[in-house]
Amino acid sequence: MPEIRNYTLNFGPQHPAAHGVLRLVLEMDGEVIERADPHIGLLHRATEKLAESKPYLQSVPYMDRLDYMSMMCNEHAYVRAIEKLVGTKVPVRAQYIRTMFDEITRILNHLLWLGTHALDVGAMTMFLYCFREREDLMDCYEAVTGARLHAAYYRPGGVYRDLPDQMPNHEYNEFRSKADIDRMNEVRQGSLLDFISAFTDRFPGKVDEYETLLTDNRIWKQRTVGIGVVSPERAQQLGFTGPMIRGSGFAWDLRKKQTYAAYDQVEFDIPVGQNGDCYDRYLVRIEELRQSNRIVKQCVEWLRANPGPVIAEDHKIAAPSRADVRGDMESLIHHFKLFTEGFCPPAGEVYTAVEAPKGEFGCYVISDGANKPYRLKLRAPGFAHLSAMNEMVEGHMLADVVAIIGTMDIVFGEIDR
Amino acid sequence: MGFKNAPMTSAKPVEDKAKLFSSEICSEIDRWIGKFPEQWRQSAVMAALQVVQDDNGGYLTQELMDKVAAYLEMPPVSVYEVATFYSMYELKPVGRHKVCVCTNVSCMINGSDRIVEHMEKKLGIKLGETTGDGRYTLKEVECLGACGGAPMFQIGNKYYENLTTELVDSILEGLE
Amino acid sequence: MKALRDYVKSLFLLELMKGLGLTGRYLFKKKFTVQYPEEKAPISSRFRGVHALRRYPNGEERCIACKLCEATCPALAITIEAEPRDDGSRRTTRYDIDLFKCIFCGYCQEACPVDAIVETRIYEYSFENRQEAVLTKEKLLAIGDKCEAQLAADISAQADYR
Amino acid sequence: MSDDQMVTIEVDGRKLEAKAGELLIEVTDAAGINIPRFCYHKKLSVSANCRMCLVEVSKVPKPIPACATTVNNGMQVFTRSPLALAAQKGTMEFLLINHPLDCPICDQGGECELQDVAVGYGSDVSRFVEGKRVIPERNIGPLIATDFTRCIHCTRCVRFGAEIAGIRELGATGRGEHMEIGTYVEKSIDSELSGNIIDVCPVGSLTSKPARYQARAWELVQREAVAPHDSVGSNLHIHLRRNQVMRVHPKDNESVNECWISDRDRFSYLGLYSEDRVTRPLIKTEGQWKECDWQEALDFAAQGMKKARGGDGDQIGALVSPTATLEEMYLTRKLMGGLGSRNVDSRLRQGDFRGEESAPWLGQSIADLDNLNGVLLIGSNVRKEQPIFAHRLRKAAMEGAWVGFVTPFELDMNYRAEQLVSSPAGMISDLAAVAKALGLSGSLVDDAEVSDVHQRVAEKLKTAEKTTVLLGNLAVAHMDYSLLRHLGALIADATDSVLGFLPEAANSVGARLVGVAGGDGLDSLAMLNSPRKGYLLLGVEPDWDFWNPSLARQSLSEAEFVVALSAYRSASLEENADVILPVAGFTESSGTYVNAEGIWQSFNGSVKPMGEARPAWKVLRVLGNLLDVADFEYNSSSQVLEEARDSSTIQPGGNSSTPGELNVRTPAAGLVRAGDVPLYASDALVRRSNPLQKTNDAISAAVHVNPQVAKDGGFSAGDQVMVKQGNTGATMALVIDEAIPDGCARIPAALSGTGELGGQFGEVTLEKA
Repeated sequence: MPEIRNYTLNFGPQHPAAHGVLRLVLEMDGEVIERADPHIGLLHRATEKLAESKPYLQSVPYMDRLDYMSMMCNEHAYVRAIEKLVGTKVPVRAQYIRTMFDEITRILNHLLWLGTHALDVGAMTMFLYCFREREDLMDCYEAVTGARLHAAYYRPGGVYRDLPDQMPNHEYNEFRSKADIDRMNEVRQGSLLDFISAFTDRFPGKVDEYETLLTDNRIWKQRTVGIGVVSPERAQQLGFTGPMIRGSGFAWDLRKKQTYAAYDQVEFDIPVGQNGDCYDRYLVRIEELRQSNRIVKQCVEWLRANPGPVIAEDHKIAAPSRADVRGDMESLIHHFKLFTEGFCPPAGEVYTAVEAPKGEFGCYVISDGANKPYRLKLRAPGFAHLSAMNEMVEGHMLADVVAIIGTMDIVFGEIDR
Repeated sequence: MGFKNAPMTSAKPVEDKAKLFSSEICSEIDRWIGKFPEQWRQSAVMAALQVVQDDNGGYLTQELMDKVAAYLEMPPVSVYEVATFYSMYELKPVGRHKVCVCTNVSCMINGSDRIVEHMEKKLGIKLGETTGDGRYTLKEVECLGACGGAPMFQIGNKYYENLTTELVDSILEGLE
Repeated sequence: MKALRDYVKSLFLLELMKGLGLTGRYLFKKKFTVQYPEEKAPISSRFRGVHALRRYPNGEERCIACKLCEATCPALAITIEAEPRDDGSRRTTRYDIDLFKCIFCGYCQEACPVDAIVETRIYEYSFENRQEAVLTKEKLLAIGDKCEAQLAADISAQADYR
Repeated sequence: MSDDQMVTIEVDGRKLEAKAGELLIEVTDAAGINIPRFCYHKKLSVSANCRMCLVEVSKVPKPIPACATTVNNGMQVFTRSPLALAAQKGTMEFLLINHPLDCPICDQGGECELQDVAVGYGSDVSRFVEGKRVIPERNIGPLIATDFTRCIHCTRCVRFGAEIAGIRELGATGRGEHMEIGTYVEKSIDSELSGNIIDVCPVGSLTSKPARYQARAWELVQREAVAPHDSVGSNLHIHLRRNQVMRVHPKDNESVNECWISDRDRFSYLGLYSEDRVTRPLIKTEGQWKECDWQEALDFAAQGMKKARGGDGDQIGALVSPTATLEEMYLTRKLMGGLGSRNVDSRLRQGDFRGEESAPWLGQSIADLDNLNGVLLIGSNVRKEQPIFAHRLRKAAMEGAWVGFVTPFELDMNYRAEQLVSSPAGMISDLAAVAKALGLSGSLVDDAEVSDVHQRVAEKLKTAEKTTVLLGNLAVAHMDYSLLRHLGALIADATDSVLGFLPEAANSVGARLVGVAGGDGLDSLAMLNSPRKGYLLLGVEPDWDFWNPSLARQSLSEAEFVVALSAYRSASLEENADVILPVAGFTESSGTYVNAEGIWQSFNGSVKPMGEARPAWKVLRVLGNLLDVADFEYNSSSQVLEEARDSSTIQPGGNSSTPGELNVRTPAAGLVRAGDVPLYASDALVRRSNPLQKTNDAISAAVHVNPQVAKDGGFSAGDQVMVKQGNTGATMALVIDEAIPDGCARIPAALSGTGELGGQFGEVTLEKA
């Protein structure tokens, strides 16, 4: 008798379905997974340690690079931690801007998740459609911050600057007719808010299209229904948050449970699943797209009607305006000190969390009264989710591993940090 | 409280002090020095500057201030500090009549601006300037303690109070 | 009844047909892609691309070597050395930006009190060797000279927001 | 109320114990409670003119300045109450009204007290829209850059000048908004301590000129070091950026340098980056210098030493700079010992080696100098030799101490002191006369003529409570040093004074402790007078570092082989050495200095040595290995230090000395040279610091004589004269100076042009050139 042994398979870190640099060591019995051992750390950049050596403000851009699919949400958790430490009041308009961009970020994230997840499972078209909508939203990002991904837009005390009154237009060129370009520029004639408003109007139709392609699709259902089932109890025990726990039927959402920014001022619903499988989590995320769109719409309305400051007036924390820096001594000194030494929050420790698209993104900061954090600890939702990998894939086929990685929506920027 | 080591004296005093000034001036300064304790010779600096300024036609030069410093055994810069601080010391030649107009609060409320404007027009000079013929110098000073008679000015050692433009005209014409 | 309807739907691949119909309709719609590199997507005046050092209209460089950008750079990408110029003014003798380190956060232009260091709209750049990734003062000034009109327009467009 | 009565006060709810009469700000500072301030400085008098330290005190209706308020029992103080905060905020607003928007171009930016306090206590936005005052730039010398537009009139610099430096040159002229800090007349601030006003200035009005615009505070890394020049051993903070020293600041050490350092310690670092630094080993073959690698140079040096030594170790000798570290000195001695030679000396500027002495040291602690009641300094221009000691003595004088000098030329003083000025021979008779006035007798004393002055000096020393007799560099260089020392000891003995020495260099005392000075071999003069076949020079420049430079060059050039360990190349070194091994300079090497008080102060290297230079102890270590000297396996300088400490048998204790023969060598008639070493010519590093060389203290070679001598010789000021000293001679300008006594010509040493002359003291004749 030949000896029967399990086959050990290395999955990733270069595999396209590994979503970054996940290395899974799979122990297989034929095509059935017996054990999955995720190896992490290939994208470790010591963000937490790095933050200990920089003034508070200078770590904001590094937050973008954690979960690089939901940039502003990470920043939000971090600046909220600082604001809580210092006790800064954030202007209402800034709160609405943050709410709006958190939700735009959620749509961006879910669109990317949807496109790649569908691609992993075999649906090519979704990827293209999702990126089409992402492009519009990234234009919003760029118009307001100057960067399509790494925004560095939120600041302790508010946001860097107000929303622009103009959107950049496509330029005329010889490769496309004038009428064509005019048509493309139609939505870009007004302010950023007009552009976003137009997007929110057409987006539900787009979501319908995605659903047409996937929701009833038998291949999609065969690949996702009953795959990676997690019971609500188990989901809580495993520390799941976000769509992962809501997919299991547990209505947990920090935006409602521990409300922040302007979430208590807008109306939205929390979708929950029933079975806790990949398909339910898909449905939850699709509904979240619609709910986020609803929040964005409300924010646009409010922001249109309520101009005002977007960053705290306290220049001990927030940089003064450029015009002031050139004309007044106090402002110049504060500008100088903020950009060199930064500010010193009182000693203490805080934990703040936001409902990032992937779940609870938390920031734990200890201050010893210096201008740098004594310790910064980041709670990345993906880390808890990935920890459940073994449990979720056990007994599934190799092809289901891909579906489960997809449904977890893991991004290594935040897991490895 | 002043400097820890006050009186701050020069390390190497000038030996032949009598040669610095004429005997009248020396004795006048010595009279003032006599009013203070021995080690506080420099307390006479204000009086000494006044004596020397009067003798020099109403203003001080750096050379004179240095001599005062040497006479009182104090560092020259201490004398410069005193001379630049008080408005009664002049560091540039002035006219025969130094008109010191108060523009402080009480006088300003009672119309010192008008008086100043009138005199500037009449004499054709601005505050701080001297007329071409060397007769008048206009000077803006802080409160001279005659608020009861505001607006006022001082010419020489005399106060002129409750000024009006007509009164100013007659006072100025009354001076040679 | 429902079971019958589901069976029919399933038998005739109805949901797949619907999907095919959806994608098929896109065949006849106007395309929404742009033909890069001939055509480029619009860029806002806040765009944070490669850096440039600006000059005053009289040709004098703006940078006064205050080193705020160097201090505030989270990635430590900027290296400045300074000394008094012959006329006694404070000037840099070296101003290097290492683009390998730079994270394009825009803090340098935010910190600059004289709008000397700015980020341009240039996002297409490549190097043939590693040394080229360090932008020296000369290169930065050259970029600034080339883009000055655009930079001045962008900065004035953003003046109300900062 | 007695001074040591304790009172209890309450500050922000905290109970604090304090001495009655103490200032409130002193009490809060000690307790770590921060009160903002600009004009208050712990070492300066209180002026209370910035009004930043306003605090609320119970039962006082208005906020009052903490720096001018003495504590009372039961006083309740609120430093952060609404009233106090409003007062501080208001003060800050006024201070910033006339402050220019200079932060980006101001060197103080980042370490500016005004910025810090504005952020901590001021408003964050200005209400002032009117124009600001501007003051034109003023030049006050090559060391300090000024920008008085930034001044907030705290007057710390004015008070520093008056109280610490003893030069009342800065003042506050004008009134109100027109008040300006300045000298009123255009002139430079000449003080050996002037650099400290950079530190006391809370804003960017006074900044370092050599370091102008070069580095921001946040770029700098701070390391500790010990000053390498005079025997004070001032504690320093070295501020570096990217392996380069950017500036030097004092490190507080109350028992050594308080919070001050001399300009020499502060600005000498610039000499590190001089163009004539040696960065690669150099060997001379057939009269040509060429660069080579370490191996070749070390082999060459070892071979040469071996050959010069021949069979007799006594044929070689080592001359060591007194600024070398203890480790270097110890290894040099051990290396020479291994080669069978006891000829090691660092007393390169001593003019007389008769008699014996223990390790000469200060004889008391540095802080003791503050509390003296009477001081007699013999041959010491202490202000230009050990500026921090001069400051300590001035403090004592300000408290009423009597200070007297026996000096070959009148010294420029910043307080009133008694000066016995006479020619070099006259110095001996002056001292003898004082001794006689004290009732002593002896071979020198008996012939002395006692005048009123001598009586007065004797009287002062005898009656004052705590007195000391100190011998300085000029005494050491005197050709009758042993007599001066003998007489000084007699006087000290008779008046119950402490006999002390003001040693010349950073490690003069250390050299004694490891046997490099005062050992049983030949002394430096003997080594040169009876030339050796081989020499090892450590940090020495033949033209400038010897008592008799022409003799030194003569002997060195005749030697078979000369190894020089040096950080710099200079013409005279290149002429006389056969191999130059580049060694680390100040801040580049670890080491230990023993200061005048006998404190061992070790420090680490802060920056890498320039080029291929290596710390001298490492070079000596390898040289020792190549020459097969036993027990020469050191891996760190601390190993060397330990061994040196263990083997050192001498400890600075009571200064004792035995006189040698008591015959006077100094010619009584004719013109005798008194050669002092100017402040900024003392060692190789200082000589290369450009900014220091541009100050008024950096004099050029000249003959200073009094008007009578000039008249007799038919010279007028500025004439070029030929100075003849023995068989040497040099031409230099003549300066007429009332401060020089008859029979004396002051010709400073260690300057370019004086290397051709003989000993620092000795008979000279002047001729028209």
